[in-house]
Amino acid sequence: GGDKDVPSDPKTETPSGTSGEPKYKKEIIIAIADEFTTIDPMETTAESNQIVQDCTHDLLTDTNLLTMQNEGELVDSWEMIEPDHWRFKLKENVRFHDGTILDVDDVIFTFERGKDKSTTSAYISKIKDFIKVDDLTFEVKLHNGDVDFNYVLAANSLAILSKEAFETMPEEEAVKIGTGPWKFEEFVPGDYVSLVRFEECTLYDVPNTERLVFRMIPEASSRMIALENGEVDAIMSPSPTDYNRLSESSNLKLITETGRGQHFIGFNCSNTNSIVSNPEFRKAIAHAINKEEMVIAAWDGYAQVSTSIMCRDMEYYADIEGIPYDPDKAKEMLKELNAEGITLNLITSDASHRVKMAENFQAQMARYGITVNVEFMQQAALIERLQNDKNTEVFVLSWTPGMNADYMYRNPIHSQGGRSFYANLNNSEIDALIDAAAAEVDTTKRAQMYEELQVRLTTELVPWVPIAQATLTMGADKDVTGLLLHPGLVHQFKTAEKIIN
Amino acid sequence: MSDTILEIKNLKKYFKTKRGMLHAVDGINLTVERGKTLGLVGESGCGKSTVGRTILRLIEPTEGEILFEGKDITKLNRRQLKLVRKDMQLIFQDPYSSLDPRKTVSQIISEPIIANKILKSSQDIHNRVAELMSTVGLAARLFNTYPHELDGGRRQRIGIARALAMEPKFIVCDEPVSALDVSIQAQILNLLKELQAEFKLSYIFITHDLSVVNHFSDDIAVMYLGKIVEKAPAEELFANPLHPYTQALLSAIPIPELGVKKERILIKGEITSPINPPSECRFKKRCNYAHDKCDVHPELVEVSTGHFVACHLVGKQ
Amino acid sequence: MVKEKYTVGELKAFKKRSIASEVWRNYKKSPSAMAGLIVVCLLILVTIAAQVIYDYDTDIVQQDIMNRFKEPSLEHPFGTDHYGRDVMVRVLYGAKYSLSVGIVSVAISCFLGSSLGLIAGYYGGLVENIILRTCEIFMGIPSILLGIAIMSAFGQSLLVLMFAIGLVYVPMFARTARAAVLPVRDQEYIEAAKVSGVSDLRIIFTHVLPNAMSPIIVQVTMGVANGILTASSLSFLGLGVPVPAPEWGAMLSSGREYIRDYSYLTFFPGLAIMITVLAFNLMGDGLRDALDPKLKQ
Amino acid sequence: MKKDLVLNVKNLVVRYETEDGIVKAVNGLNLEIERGKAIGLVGETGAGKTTTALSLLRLIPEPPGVEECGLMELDGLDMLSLTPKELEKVRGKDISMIFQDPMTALNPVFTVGDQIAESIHLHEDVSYTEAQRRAIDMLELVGIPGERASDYPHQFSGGMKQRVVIAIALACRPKLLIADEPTTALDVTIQAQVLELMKNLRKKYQTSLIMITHDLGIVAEICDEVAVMYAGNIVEKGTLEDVFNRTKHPYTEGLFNSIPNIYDRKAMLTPIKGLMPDPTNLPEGCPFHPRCPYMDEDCKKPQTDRAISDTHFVRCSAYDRPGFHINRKEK
Amino acid sequence: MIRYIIKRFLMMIPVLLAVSFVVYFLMDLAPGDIVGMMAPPDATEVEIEMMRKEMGLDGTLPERYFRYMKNLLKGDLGMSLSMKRPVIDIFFERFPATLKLAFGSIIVAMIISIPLGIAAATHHRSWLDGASMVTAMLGLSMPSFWLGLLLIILFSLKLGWLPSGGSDGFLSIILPAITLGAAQAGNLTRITRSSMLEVIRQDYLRTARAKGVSEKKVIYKHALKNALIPIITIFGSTLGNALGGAVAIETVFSWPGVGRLTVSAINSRDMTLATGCIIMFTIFFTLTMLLVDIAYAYVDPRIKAQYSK
Ligand SMILES: Nc1ncnc2c1ncn2[C@@H]1O[C@H](COP(=O)(O)OP(=O)(O)OP(=O)(O)O)[C@@H](O)[C@H]1O
Ligand SMILES: Nc1ncnc2c1ncn2[C@@H]1O[C@H](COP(=O)(O)OP(=O)(O)OP(=O)(O)O)[C@@H](O)[C@H]1O
Ligand SMILES: [Mg+2]
Ligand SMILES: [Mg+2]
Repeated sequence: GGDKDVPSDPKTETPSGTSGEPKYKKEIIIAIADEFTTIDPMETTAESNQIVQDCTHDLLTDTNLLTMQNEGELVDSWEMIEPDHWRFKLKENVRFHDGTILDVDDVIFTFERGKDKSTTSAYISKIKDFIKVDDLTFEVKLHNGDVDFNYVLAANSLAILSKEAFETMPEEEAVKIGTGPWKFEEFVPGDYVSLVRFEECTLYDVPNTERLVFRMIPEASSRMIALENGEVDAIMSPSPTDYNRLSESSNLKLITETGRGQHFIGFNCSNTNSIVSNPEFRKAIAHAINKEEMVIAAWDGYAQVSTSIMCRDMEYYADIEGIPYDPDKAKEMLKELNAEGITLNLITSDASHRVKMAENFQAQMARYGITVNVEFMQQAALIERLQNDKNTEVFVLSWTPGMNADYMYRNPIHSQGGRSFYANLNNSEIDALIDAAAAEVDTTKRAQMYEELQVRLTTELVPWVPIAQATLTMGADKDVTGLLLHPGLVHQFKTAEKIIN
Repeated sequence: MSDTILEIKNLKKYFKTKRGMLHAVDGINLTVERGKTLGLVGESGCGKSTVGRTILRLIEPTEGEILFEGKDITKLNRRQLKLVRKDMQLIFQDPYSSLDPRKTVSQIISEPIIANKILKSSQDIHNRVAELMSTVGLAARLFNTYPHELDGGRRQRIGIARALAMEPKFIVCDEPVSALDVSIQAQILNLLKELQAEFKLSYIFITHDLSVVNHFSDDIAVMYLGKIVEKAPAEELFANPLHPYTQALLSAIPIPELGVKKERILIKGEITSPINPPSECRFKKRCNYAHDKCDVHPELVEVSTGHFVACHLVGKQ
Repeated sequence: MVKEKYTVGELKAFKKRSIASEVWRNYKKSPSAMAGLIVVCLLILVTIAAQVIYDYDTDIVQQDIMNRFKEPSLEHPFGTDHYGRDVMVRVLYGAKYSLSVGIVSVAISCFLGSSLGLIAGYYGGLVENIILRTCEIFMGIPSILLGIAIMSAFGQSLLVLMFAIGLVYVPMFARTARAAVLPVRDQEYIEAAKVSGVSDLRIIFTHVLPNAMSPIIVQVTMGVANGILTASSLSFLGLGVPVPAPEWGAMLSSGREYIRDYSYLTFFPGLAIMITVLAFNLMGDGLRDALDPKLKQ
Repeated sequence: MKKDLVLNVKNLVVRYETEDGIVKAVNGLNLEIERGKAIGLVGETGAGKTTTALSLLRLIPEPPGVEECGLMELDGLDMLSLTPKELEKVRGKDISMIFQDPMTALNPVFTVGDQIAESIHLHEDVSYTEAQRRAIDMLELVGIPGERASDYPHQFSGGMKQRVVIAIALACRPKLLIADEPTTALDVTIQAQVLELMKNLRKKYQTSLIMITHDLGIVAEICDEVAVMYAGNIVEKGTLEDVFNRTKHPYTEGLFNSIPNIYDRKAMLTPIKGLMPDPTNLPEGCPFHPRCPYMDEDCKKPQTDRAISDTHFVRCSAYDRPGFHINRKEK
Repeated sequence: MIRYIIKRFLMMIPVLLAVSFVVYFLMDLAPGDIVGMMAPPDATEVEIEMMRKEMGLDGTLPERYFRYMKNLLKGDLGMSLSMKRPVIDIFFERFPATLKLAFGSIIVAMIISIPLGIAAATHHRSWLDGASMVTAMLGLSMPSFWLGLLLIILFSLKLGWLPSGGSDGFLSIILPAITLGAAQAGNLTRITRSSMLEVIRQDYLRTARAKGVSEKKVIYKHALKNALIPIITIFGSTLGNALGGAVAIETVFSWPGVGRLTVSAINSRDMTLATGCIIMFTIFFTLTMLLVDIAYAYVDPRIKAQYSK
């Protein structure tokens, strides 16, 4: 043991002093940007909560971030008997933090609890019948066929809770009980939430780290300074200005992953009072935008320029060419449309990258003689405006779909798809195509359908001009491992650890 | 044949305070003869200024009548009041706070003329101001100065000029000289006397300085805690003070002459609070002659012609 | 006593020395106050000049991504920002926002607040009570939070910002004005005016207001300083003048992410705010001293 | 015969150097006070009475005040050579002062007992409890019940406050007491009480007294000597008899003529014409000459004191003129 | 005195109701609501209505406000819409941090300002006076968040002496307290100076000097106690400002205080939390003012006499 390098901080000493074996830092602190508010998975869908909940609670199925495949987490195997009839088998001997063993009753309890919860009711209402086959096997019958039902179970709010815990403890204690490798320890609001390892964990290896702390530091620069000062071991979303510092530093590293969020400039296609309802105009704008420049302006270059409105890492993504940047063409088209010197009104939220996209869009459009009035508002206000204001013309927004392809289109594009229908495309052909693709069992046919959707939406109808998929980033100490970024934002830190030598 | 310009009947003014009703003026009767001066003396806080202010209806009386040339001004409405006020004016004690520091001498003097639209053209107004300034002995060069550049005597002259601007018949002088030095005080007293003779003015002259009031007034009323305790022609009062308080007051005046050894009557304590005063004689607590009878407040009675006293002791004689 | 007779011509020959010139004479004596005044004048000049010289669309908003993050140099004395825009040009142009927010908001709060304060102070009684209680309620809410709530309620724009800050400081003005009126109300010259037949309204405007003015004037200059600071705080929290307007607080806020490597992005707008606020504060202090001896007389 | 002087001041000059000019408040004033005597210092506003008093305590605020003095001896002690520490020992012990306005002369946040005791504790070698006990004695001496020692000034009326101030001033039995218009702010009846008290206490303590006032009546009542001040100098000084009955200076005459005579209400007042001179711009020579009815060219020359008798002097060059006398009759 | 305190407490009730009214309505005016933010993207209208009801947001504004008021009068601030926990709990979890910061900043402010103000007043018009005033002005004129950023760069980045944020340990409070204290110090210095100048002119100091009290004692015993009176008033509003004004600083220094909580509650349209926090702020502000008044009576017997009547 080179004890000299290691400060005699009790936190860094491992309990067993066996030489030869690697020593692990006892405690890992991760700085998060947003506030953690509750450990109850059914309470919120806020990202910061779900990250912590992912450590303590498990889902029936989950995305394997190494393979990007949907796999069973608590479920050992499943079988689609019919698109509306599925059978699942739970893993054996999965132990909850309170010592009880997972069985189908816990699943029933969890679903029952989630029935009236706004975060979960949408999923649970898909289920017509829940059949307990034995202690570890259950079947579900659905109202409508869903070939991707396994993805539904990966919703973080559907983390399985312990029925016994709810029977023996008060609710606020019982929700802390999960099957994850980490046990909830302490929550100091506004400051930190700490977890300790679950020594009897059967589902995963017992972590080498003893304590995992999520500290809330809202300012990116403060997070970075804290990392550099060694106050924390890893930080979420460092500021793009620090990317270089992180990747070039001798003891820090930058962890990146292309996010599944599609950032785009959207149009209100139904606003017939405005030129934006004309697809030709939208196409012209698509030609006019220099996406590379916008990526620099908004993400300091750390984003992948999108050519299709569909997100890259999704199933059925086809690498289409899209509409290329062509200022001359754009000028020509705009001239034809008599659109020089017009004014557009753009709304977006006050999130930093959106502000920057909007500002850059404004600057770029000025080169074509188009004045863009930008209005920023808080997210809540933006959503309300997008839903209710018929006069909306242009907006900057992003869409982060779940893993399956239907997610990509149904909500924002399908006229009956839900509340995110801000582009108001109202195209029945597209609607039909989305429906057909979702119900198609044949994967090649399905792939074709999704490609057609991509092409038509990206190059013909252009409800959005896709700009980029931002890079998800983390900063961390070089020696910290097990930090997995999730394109869909529920990052996984189950195996975070740091070897010290 | 007496020509009364102002008559006050049973005037009362109570102020509501946190600690109770403050009987500032508690049922007084006074008359002022035309062209004469009524002196009103008393210690600080006994209600002299309150009497003066109520007469001009700067504060509303609680009770009582104020007859000015026969008209009860307590019953007048705003417009009528404005008319009457042209005949009544007020000169204040403090030549500092009674002049607006933001206004020049001419602006101050011309204010009543403009407010009452007595004169219209600025030429006329200036002429009138010039006339008033010379009347009160203010040098022409002060026309455009600000009061804070002037000494107390001149300021008091400005206040007098302002009061004269509306050619009043009657002026309440609320301690017009007590803030001034003796030599200046004498100048102002002389000026007021001259003006009285020239314009046939009637005064109520409020003061706490007995030698001044003696010099200046025809009749003197002595006030104590909201009540008149003695009232008589000046000479009579000084020659023959009857109320124990008046006697004490007179004996307390330091005389700037040697060899006039006089018996000083020292009264105990200080003027008591006028809040919810008991119904006994207001002076009882400090009076050297107090006895059982004094539990009831005595009425003001005429003991000889024009000499009124409110004291059980005197009433008996 | 000899009485001279004066003619009007004679009287007019004596020139009036105005209070303002007196105040100015006192004001001039303080070097710090003069420094404040000069800076404020310069700021106003710069603001006007910047509006004339620079074009909003091309000089202020247009981006030049290739030229981002240029350190301060001769060409760009304050450097360029993350869009390659010249920081100095933006700071100069942005003076307009800070000044106008400061001035307009103070105009709003001064007008509303002083009127309320005057009425409360002059009439007293129930009116005063109601006004004071209302002020108390608004003063109980931390001003920045009230500002945020108003901004959220009415949306983010320059106008709302001015209005929000103006509203937030109304109670302060009301109290200042009332406090200034109280001693004036009891002055004998008010009574003298009443006896002279001057109407209430006229008394308020010709006697009460001019004499209660000094603290209000001081409050106004300090209020401008406060308003600018509050506006920049709100902008910093993302609730002020929306980008791309080069409002200093907003510039600070957007430069904050680059503070490590490009601290000049936050340094210059911050400095600009500081200098402006300092200048107004110095002016306020100078005015206070210059106006004070007059009142003490 | 050498006089037993408790105070001897020669050529006292005090200026206030203000922005509006140099205020010549006191201009070469000489003052001698014999032990046990009470002298009245009379003069109008701005004559420099308070300034003189303060400079005797060496308490002129600097800036703006500038004090120059040829000689200042308090009971033989050279006040000019004392260090600030030594001065603190003298103030309140050997010389003390009562200020004009009792309403503001007491510290509102300390009890009156403490304020009296502080003085005793500072100057006498006693414990604080002892000092407080003696403070209570002092209070009773000035006619205030001892149990009110723990009250605060605002709980007292004006007259009582002035008694407290007197108690503070006399607490250490000073050799010289300066009373700066102690009764101006009080009502006549209260004034009479306070004057009576001062008279008695002075007798009891044998303290010398400088009574500053503008009321000649008060002087007549409690002083042995009078000094009349005008524009920063003493223009006439003498015993009561000297000044009241054998008045010499035109200004003193003017003062007497301005006072309404309580026994003769018909008598016309003859005020001094004009105003006090501007202290930043005093006239040449006799400062009174612009207002003086007897003025001639010589009055514009520097003036010197002129002895009329052993006890009486006047500062007026008119007496150079043969047969000059003022209008006021000697009594 | 007790009666006075009780009276003040009773007077708080209408004030708080009015504050709740103002804030609640302002929040309602704000476009967007929390349901829109929290609902999953594929939620249907029915589900959204369900969420509304679940959160107690159904019904018209007056209905909702009335419901809210009824609970408020019972002393119940309701549940946070976004955190699903009682507002009062959330507030008090965060409040100590804010209080710590506020007091820290006031201590910083007092340590700087009172000696500085006294020095300036006793050396009126000298260079010391000028220098103190310019220092005070600088403190007042610097945007506090900017000062905070500069301090972070210097002390935690360049020198590495102090943590850049967080709230554990004594070290972490130093920078935020200095930042927040600077502006207050500026204000307090000015108040101390002017109040001291006012007192120094008073007659009773002359009386004290004439008694032979040493100059130092005159200033620190006789003058200071009187000068403290206006300083104490300002102390109240300073604490109030510190409570509210810390918002930006809490952000800069990641300080887990209520200011930040309130701002995020407003931004996320969590009406109950925002209103609740502001009400609590107001209560604390009013309580501070009450404490100040009591302290007032303690230093100024005149005021005490007024209260006891
Ligand atoms: N507006 C008012 N409200 C309440 N009390 C008042 C008011 N005006 C006067 N008083 C009280 O009425 C009493 C009489 O006051 P007033 O001013 O008439 O006395 P005064 O004899 O003129 O005294 P001074 O000689 O001090 O001028 C005093 O106790 C005073 O405190
Ligand atoms: N601190 C000061 N600064 C400037 N001038 C002063 C100061 N104190 C007194 N003076 C001026 O000095 C002159 C003498 O003042 P002093 O107070 O001695 O007069 P006084 O005879 O006591 O008058 P009063 O009867 O009004 O008390 C006056 O002109 C006064 O304005
Ligand atoms: Mg009066
Ligand atoms: Mg004096």
